[in-house]
Amino acid sequence: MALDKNGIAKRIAQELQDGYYVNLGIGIPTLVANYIPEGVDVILQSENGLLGIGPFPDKGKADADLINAGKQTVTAIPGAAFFDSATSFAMIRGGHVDLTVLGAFEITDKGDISSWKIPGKMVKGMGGAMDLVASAKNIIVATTHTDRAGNSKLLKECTLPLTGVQCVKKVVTDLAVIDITENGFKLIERAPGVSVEEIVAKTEGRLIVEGEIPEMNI
Amino acid sequence: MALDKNGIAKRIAQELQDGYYVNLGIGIPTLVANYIPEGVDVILQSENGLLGIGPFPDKGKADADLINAGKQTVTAIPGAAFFDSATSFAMIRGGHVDLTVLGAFEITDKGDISSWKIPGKMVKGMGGAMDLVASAKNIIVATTHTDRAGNSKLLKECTLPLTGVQCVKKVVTDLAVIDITENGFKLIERAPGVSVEEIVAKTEGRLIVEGEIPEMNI
Amino acid sequence: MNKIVNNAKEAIAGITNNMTLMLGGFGLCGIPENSITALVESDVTGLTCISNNAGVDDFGLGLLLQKHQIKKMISSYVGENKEFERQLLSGELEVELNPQGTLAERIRAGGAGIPAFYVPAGYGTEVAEGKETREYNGKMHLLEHSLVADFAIVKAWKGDAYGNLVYRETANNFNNMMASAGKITIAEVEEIVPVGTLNPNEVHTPGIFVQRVFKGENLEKRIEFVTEKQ
Amino acid sequence: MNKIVNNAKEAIAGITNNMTLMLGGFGLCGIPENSITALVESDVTGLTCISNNAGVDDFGLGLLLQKHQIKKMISSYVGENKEFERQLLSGELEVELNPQGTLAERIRAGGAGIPAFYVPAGYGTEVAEGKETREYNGKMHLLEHSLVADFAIVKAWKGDAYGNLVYRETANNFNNMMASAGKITIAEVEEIVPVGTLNPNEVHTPGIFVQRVFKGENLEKRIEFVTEKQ
Repeated sequence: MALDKNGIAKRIAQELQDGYYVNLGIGIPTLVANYIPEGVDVILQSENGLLGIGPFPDKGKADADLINAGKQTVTAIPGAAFFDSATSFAMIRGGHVDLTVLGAFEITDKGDISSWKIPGKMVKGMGGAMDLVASAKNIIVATTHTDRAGNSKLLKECTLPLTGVQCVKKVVTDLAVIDITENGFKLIERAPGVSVEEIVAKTEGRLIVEGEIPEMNI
Repeated sequence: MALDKNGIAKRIAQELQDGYYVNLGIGIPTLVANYIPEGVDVILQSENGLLGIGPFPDKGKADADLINAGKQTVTAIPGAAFFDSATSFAMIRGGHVDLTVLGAFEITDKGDISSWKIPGKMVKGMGGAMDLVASAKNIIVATTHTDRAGNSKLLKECTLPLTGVQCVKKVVTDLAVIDITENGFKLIERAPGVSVEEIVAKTEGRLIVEGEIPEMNI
Repeated sequence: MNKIVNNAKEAIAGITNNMTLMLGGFGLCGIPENSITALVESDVTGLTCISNNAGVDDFGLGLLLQKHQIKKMISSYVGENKEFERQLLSGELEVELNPQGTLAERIRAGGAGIPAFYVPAGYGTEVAEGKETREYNGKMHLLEHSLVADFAIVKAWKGDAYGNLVYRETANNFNNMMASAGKITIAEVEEIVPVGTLNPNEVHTPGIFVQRVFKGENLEKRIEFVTEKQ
Repeated sequence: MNKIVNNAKEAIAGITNNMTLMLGGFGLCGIPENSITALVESDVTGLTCISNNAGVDDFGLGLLLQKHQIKKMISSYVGENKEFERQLLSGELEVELNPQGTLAERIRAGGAGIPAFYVPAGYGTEVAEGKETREYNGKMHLLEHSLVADFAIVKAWKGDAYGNLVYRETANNFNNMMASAGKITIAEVEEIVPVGTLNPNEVHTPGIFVQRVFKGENLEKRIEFVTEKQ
């Protein structure tokens, strides 16, 4: 059965390693924070100037000066630090963030990503997404495998304006965990009860399937 | 009579305007701080990371963490700020410092300056001098008019390695106040009792002398 | 040295039509509220505004958009604003979108006297159109240019008469860099403190970058998305 | 997350011959004393040291020079050191002198992922030799490149187990930028404080830049020129 948003987040959380500094994008990526494995100590970076995002504030305790990159009120953990946007992107551009998780409209088998603009329809801007994908050492995309109309989001070429080229390393969808290799997408795991055939059918880009594909353990 | 170091500093202090941020180099320029005119409020910048240099500390109060760019122990005025070297040179390079006063080995009638290296003899390095001369809005050089051997330091061309080109705006020496114009040095004032003839004789670069040259009022 | 002025109206004196302004803030967090209100009341028009975001329809820069005072925006994210989207799609408003880190660095560079620098963000995308590219460390980079403004308007938590500023939490964001990149920088602060009371080790923006300081009155500090524990 | 190690010897583990190091400090102010002693004791050699200054003959980097552990210095001012001058004039030591602001910015750029940038400092001088030039705003600029190091060794006042650092007065200088530009950054601190005690608004170097923290023991904090009121 296809995973829901929380299932995708839970699987991505397994990629976290102790000591990681992690930037979580808006949407499904934000949910990853709810599933950080026991014993794994990670610090969350928010590109608007916070290292050490804490949980949402208690009722009535929201602070207008303390928000995340999605403009939601948050808290700061003990040991947090605040800084300006130039310093924040020095962290990102300088490769100091260990893992970036973000959403996407489309991903290609070369690791290209489209995530910020639907011409004539949505003109919100790229925010920090282009900086993140251009500089992160390790980028995981969290997305549904297909769009609402059932079209694959894992393509040969992006049809929408690009956010970055050849940067995504791994995709976790509601159906599968897929690595991006020199030879295209490579199926690593499938969602519980989802068949390899379904994944193949719903992946438009080149997809390598080698040997037995295990189910995710979530 | 030729001015001594303090005289030169005193004359330069007359160039300070209320509200100026000023960077004073090592040597004679440092002495300028002792002659800031009454009612003129200036803030001194030190390129090692201090805005608001105060007087030398009281006896026994020297603090190893609080030095100026000449590595002398200083104090910080109320309202001072400390910062790192990148921020310090952002102030300098970004044109936020109103006036820079520094010493020189040689100056040309085009505003070129040599101040940091005597080949085969002195290899201390340029420190912040090249950054300062390349970016200051207003640079005054404090120097003796001639070297110890009596050779002019106000030249057509520098003989020593350059610190910067076409940057010096004014020179205050033990003999004269000289502006640097498109047509070369221009004599503005002479030290009390010093003749125009002496200044002309001791200036190798092009020197414009127009009309009556007043004595400095110090 | 006293940089304190009485109010927002005095602070924005000299801002005239067709000038370029920088305005601090991320979303509605850390925006100079009183200054924006004064700009709305001033009827100044034809502005180029450099600001990470464009406010919401009825708050922040949205107020200037509604009165058509802005000719061009240089931003990274302009969602959450229907009037903005309408003016953009109709061609009334010119918009230059920058990757957020590139925008932040262009502003820092403007304040720091660095006219241009290379970054990897945007290579291979429409952001790269018309830009010089160069390979460094096996990766393609774009040459980006600095930004400066006629006036930078920032919001700080505390400020003194010398212009020293301290920000609170994530309300720093673009304010610190912008303070350095205005020919004239205006700081709207929540509290004016006597000179000498800010710890010099803890000043975020040294006063050399700031020309005018005033106390913001009746700050709303609106929250865009109040999110609390369930 | 605990980045605290026991002492300087543990902190410098992994520094091997011919590596590039950054060492914080301006003159003798804000230098990592224990770390330098540990390097002297380690007998590591062939080092390239990026440091604004080179210490004095018997303190700071002068100690590494005396033992000929340094192959090359990248600095802005190296006066006050006779052994340095001797090695330089004899050709034993390679020296690259940078304008101080350019050096500071090259280090910041290294930490911030900016491979190259333009500055006016040094145009028309021997510093410009072999460098690309370009005119911006009617003024010639040089293209300068970023610096990174295998290890950056900085000195801070307070630090915590997450690597957050606070500097004191002018002992910040090059330390803050260098902390961001080391593949591994070691912070020698005067005081280790419990996580959560540093005010997050007042952290100078956020912990993400720092990999190891240790408490410097018996710091001499030597003053180069004690100057007092007459």
